[in-house]
Amino acid sequence: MSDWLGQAIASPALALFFAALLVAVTPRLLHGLWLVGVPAAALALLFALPEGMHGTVSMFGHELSTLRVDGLSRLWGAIFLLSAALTGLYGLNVKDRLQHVASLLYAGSAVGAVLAGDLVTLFLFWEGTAISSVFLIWARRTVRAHIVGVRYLIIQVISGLLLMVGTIIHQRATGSIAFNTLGLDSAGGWLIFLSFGIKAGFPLLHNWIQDAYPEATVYGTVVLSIFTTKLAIYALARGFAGTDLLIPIGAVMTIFPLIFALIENDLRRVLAYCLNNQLGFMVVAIGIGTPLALNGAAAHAVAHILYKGLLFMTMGAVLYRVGTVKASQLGGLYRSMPATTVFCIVGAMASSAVPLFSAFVSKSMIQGALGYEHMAVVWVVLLVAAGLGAIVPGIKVPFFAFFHRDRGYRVKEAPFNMQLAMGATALLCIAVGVFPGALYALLPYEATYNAYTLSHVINQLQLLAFAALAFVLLYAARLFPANVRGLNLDTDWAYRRALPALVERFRQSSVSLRARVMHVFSRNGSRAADWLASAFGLGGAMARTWTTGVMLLWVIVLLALYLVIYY
Amino acid sequence: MSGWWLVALVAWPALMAAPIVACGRWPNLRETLSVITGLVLLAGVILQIGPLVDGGRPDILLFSILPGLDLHFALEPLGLIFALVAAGLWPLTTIYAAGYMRGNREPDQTRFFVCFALAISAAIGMAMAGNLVTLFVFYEMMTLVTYPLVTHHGDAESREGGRTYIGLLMTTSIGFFLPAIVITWLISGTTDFTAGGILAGTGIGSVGAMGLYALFIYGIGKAAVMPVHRWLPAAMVAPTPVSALLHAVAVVKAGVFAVLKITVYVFGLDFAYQTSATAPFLWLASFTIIAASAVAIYCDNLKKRLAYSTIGQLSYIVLGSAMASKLGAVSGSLHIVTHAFGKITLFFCAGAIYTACHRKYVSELNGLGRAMPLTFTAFTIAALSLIGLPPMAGAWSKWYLMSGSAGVEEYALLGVLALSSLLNIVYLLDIPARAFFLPGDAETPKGIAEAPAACVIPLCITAAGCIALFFLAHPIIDFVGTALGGPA
Amino acid sequence: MSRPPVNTPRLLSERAARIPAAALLAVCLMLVGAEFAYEKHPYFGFDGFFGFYALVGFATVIVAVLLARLLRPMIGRHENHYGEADPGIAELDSEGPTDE
Amino acid sequence: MITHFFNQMPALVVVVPMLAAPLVVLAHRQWAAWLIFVGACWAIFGMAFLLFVEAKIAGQVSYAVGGWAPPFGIQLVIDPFNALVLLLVTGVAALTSLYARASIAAEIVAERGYLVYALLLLCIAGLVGITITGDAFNLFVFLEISSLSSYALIAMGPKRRALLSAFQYLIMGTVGGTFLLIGIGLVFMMTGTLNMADLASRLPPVADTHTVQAALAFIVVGLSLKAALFPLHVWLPNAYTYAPSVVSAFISATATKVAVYAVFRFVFTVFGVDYAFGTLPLGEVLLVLSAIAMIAASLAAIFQTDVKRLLAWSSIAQMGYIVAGFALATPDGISAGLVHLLNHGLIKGALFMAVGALFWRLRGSSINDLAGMGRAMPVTSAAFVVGGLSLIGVPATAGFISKWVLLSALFEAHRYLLVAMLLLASLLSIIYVGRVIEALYFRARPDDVTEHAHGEAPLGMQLATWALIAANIAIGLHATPELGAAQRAAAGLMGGGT
Repeated sequence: MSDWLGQAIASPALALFFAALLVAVTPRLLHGLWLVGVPAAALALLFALPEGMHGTVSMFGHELSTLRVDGLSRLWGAIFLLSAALTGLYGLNVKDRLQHVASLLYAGSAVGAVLAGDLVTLFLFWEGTAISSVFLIWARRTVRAHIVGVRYLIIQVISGLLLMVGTIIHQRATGSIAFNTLGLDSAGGWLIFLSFGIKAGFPLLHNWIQDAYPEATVYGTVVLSIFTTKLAIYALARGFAGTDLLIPIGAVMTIFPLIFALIENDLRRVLAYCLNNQLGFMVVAIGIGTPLALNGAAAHAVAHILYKGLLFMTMGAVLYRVGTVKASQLGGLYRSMPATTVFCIVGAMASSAVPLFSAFVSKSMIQGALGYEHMAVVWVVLLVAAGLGAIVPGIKVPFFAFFHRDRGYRVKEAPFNMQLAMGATALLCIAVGVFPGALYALLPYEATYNAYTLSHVINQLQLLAFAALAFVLLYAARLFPANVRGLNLDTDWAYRRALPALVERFRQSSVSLRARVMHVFSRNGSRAADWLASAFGLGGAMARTWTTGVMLLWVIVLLALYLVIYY
Repeated sequence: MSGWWLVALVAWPALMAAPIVACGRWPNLRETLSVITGLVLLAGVILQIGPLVDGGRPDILLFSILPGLDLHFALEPLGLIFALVAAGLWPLTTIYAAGYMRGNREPDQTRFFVCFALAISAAIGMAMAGNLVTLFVFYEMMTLVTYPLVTHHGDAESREGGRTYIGLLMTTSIGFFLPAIVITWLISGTTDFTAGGILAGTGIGSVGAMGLYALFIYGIGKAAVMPVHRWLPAAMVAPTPVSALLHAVAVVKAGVFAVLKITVYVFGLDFAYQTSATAPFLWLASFTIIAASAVAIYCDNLKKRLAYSTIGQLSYIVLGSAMASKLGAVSGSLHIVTHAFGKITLFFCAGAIYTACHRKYVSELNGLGRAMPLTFTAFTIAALSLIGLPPMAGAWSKWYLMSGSAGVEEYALLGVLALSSLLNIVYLLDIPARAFFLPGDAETPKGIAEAPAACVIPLCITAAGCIALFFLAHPIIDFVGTALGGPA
Repeated sequence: MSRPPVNTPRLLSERAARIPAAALLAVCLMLVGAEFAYEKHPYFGFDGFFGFYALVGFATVIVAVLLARLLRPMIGRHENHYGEADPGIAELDSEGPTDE
Repeated sequence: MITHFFNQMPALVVVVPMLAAPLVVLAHRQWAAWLIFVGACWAIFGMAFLLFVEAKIAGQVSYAVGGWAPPFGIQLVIDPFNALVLLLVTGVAALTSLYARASIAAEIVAERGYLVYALLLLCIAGLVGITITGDAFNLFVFLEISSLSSYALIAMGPKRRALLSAFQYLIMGTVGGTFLLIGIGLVFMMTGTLNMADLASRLPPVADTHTVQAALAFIVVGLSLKAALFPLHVWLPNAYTYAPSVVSAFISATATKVAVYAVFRFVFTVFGVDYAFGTLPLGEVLLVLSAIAMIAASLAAIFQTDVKRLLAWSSIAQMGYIVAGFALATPDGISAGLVHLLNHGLIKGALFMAVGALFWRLRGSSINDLAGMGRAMPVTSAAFVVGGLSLIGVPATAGFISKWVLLSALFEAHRYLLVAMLLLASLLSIIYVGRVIEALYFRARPDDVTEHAHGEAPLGMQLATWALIAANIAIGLHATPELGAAQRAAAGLMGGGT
């Protein structure tokens, strides 16, 4: 029994890849089994695996450990597999086989990366997530999605290349490819850090998230929101736990995306900004590096995957039924989509860390860890971010989508499988909030924490209620930013506008330089050709049939030359 | 005795050219004969693997052209790998060519298959060349026998392309390659490929070695290091199976194989590294990699885009050679294999698309993915392999090239290779993405379907090869690495 | 999907909306009142001041929203600013309804 | 009997063609004339081969004409150097004899056909004589025999311009002959002997005199004219272009080569290396002229519209290669020059024969006439392609061997500028050969001529052409014997002895 469990073949990732193959070749009727059943089975497999390094494969003189099971990887693997099952359920009604294949490959790659015991294996799966996920964007089948997809893939591959280069340099420096604490002591470490940072949405490197996620398909966005960024968080937790630099980086991440989210019109993009802000909490926690903080990061990742997935699911349902998720076009949907409305509110409350909902039990661990380490400034920053998080997405998303002004859409409720998936996810959001003990039991490190102290509950409620109050006042005073069609510039301007312009400029100048050089060449070349033709051509001086006299002249000249030289 | 095997392998396809001519009137027979010739050749080459892995080095001096200059065949691992690639992909190309040539009703098919056979004979001859002169003989033979293939259509356009093709290749080979060989012979007294090189200890200085290496690289125009790359896009006037043969298997690989072989067995890695004879080509190859990719992005003609992609990819191998390290040489030889599989798949796809719907511009491919799923899936796989993404074979060659760059402490090369990957995404992966996900244009005629099976099956096989090699790259690395001394 | 006239009144101006608003106000007052009723566990000290969390929540939102209002004219652009909109997709071209 | 025959062979090589000529005139009938021609040519070829072997074994074969011992009588000498040239001349002659019948039948009025055979035989006799004679004055006599017969042969060309070309050639040839005679006269005046070996031993004491220096100048210029060394080449393009095909083929392969042989026979054997190249800067002058010849003549060839003329210009360039090799005056250089002398004979012979075959079919040799002939005459066209490749110097052909040994010699002598020139000239040759090949294969036949311009040339023409092509390839693959012979010859020349 346990013989094969230690082999690379027993990887849950492979199970998902196999499911992808099955989806590709079997009739639609069976897809539910593969999309939901296989991730669930893989989850069981993950827990059947004993802790330790498994699946050792010897390749190119490296010992690759394709299957490392410990607390951290098991938790991440578990939540990835769980959400793979949930999204599989959510996407059951999608007819496009390709999206299912891509999402299973994507989930499999993410699980594989989480279970990777060494940097080479990590790199392979890391690139796997990039390649498979881009199809979820392209599957939107619009010109814009095509462009966005290419852009997204390039950024993902940059991250992969940085990881590859970093690994190579790291290996040369240390002789090891083990994926453990890496640190920033070497160039290799820095490159890997940057690689993780891109996928984790570090400030200035973040914009691919907001660029790509809202352009994917209904189903694709939900899947995308789960894996890539949380994989990066896992990698940071594994490789850079306790790196001080992460604390300021994370702190910035918690605030600035929310400002953008406030004035963003596309609600899925609003969610993408908020996703970025939540990553900030986890990054800060990893930067602190204490067992409590790391547990907090892990717990928050779990909670975050669930509620953010739920929110994206509801917005997906809206997009599916209404055809748009632009706040400026929406309103009053609670009449036609009541269940979705409820699920969205649950998601929003979970996201805002309302007590009894999931984020409350996880986010407060991070806040608590900061407090214990006496990091006052960052603590305040995170508190501010938590307050603001109650508005976006907490209020902004459900309010403008489902209430606000009725735009008169009378659409059907979301399809049944979507409702089922949303319901299950919502239930989980609440369950985690109500019974945090189950989650805490799974956390990788030894640290006890209790979220439900009286003062904590009251303080949190104060924060949220007064934030909501401020919103109501601002809204009534018509000071809350109106939902206007348009887009907001972000760092993507650098590579969507500045870089192409620069490249075009360079191209123009090199084209004209080339033309000028060619002109000089062709002019002088044709002059030379003319000269050659006149000298050697048929009537040319050299090739013409000389008269006998001229020939004799040459004979004389040559003879004279010889004689002169000899004398 | 085993040396005669090499002669037999080189001669076999050339000898079979005669029966192929004789069967010109019966196309089925002619093509069956071609494929059988290819399979027999492949079997013969495969039989060499065992002895070589056991450390055997078959060797035969056939006769001397001039005193000290022999027609000398010898097989070593680099050559075996090139021979395997050429012999392995040739039967597939033949099958594909049969489908393509018939599908497009091309004229002069017999001449085509004969030249094909001669070209592969030249490729095997190069692979098994035991000295520079033998290499040169077959190098020139390949240029000449592929010329009728390039100019197959015989119109003004192909005449112009053929002129550039043969003009540039002959100019460089006679103007630079030949003098380089003569110089090598004069200073070292031999042109035999020798482990550890033959130039060390001849008293040639650093500058001299650098100059000689430059003569070699620019003399081997088939390696297409800028600015002697122009022949490659010019040769795109050829029918697509020719492009596949030229740009994936025989011609271009012969060029970079020669570069690799000269670096390893004429200069010797240690000597090249100590004199930094190869160092300038780290940067010249890098320039070629980036510049070719940049040009490719702006090419709307699919085959031209692939041609520029080839130019860039070839310089990967030149780069590997120029590292003058074992890792560099190993990665270069691995890339010969992986690029061959990737690029031949892409050309097969381009030809299949042309056969199915006569489109040759990238901008015309929108929406074709639904009609030709196999072709475009294969295209995707090959494109990913060339970009260097797992789980495709190209990932390993890129990995090893990067390791090699780090090994010689040229970290800027890592950036070059990385940038090249990104540019590859833009100009290669963009194509299947369009085909699969963008709506087709209004005038897309209904009823477009996959090309004939003879076209589609080979490209599926080579695409599968791109994936299989990801898992099988390991033996190649070990094999070449061991041959160069010690573990890779 | 059907779309009646778009000029339906804003939700908050309806009577129904006043009830939750009032409830929220009541909750807020209760929570301030609770300040006297429980034992605080401040990490630093300043977080133990009266109404600290309420103040932070309220002020944060006000300041952030005002900041965002300032930011919008600077970075707001037309929807097809980058020229990547799909040709022939009417949804982006038509002037849809907006607030205000 | 057999020994007697062997002993007389050096004389027979000259005598057989010379006697066959009047026989041909007597026979008069075309086929009989041809049969005699073939017999004579193959006979001397066979003898030349035997002599070559004999010279290789013995080092040198000497024959005193009429039993008069040298230095008083005329001596025929076959050493490793001229044995090779002899082999070339007689070999090409033998193949020409196969080629001649159809070609002459097509190009020459039937009644005058026998004259061509007779003149060719005289020309052969003259060339053979130049090659093997050991007597300076005798060399002049044979030169005149070969020259006079070639003037007549060229004049028999099918076009009217042939007469003018022959006349111009006659004037130039006569001037050259006169110069040679003056030179020989001067030497005789100083030494009192005409035997080359004797001259070599008697010249050194009087070498510093202006008379001897002038003699060298006259002899070199006179023979250079015959060898068409730049800038004394101008008679050559017209002569080759307007001569009958068989004459072009034979003369291009042999006449200039023999003249070059004669130049260096005098320079090395009579005057000696040290004198000509050490005391006097003959080497530098020749190197400069040969370099100019390579480039200028190749450029001129590129612009030609007539294939025969194009090949003629190419010959002038190739003479530059040969002279460059000899003028290095190193063992490597001389053997390289000699190798190319032989190889170029084979290459040009093959190419002119191929063009002659095309001419046989087309009655024209302009590039435009050749359009599309690749399909109409595939075998002949293929021969031209292979010959062209050999001219370019593609490996596995004789041209490659030439290029290799020349490059080696030039590198060894540190003549890097000449290396560059040689390579440049090779590249130019790609262009002019390429132009013809493109015309053959990539241009359509003009519509009006398709009906009669199909079908291969007669077997004899093809056989001769392909025999030369085969020789090209054989040498290209295995040139060791040829180079060995050339090296022996070079060693002999450098040693100064005959």
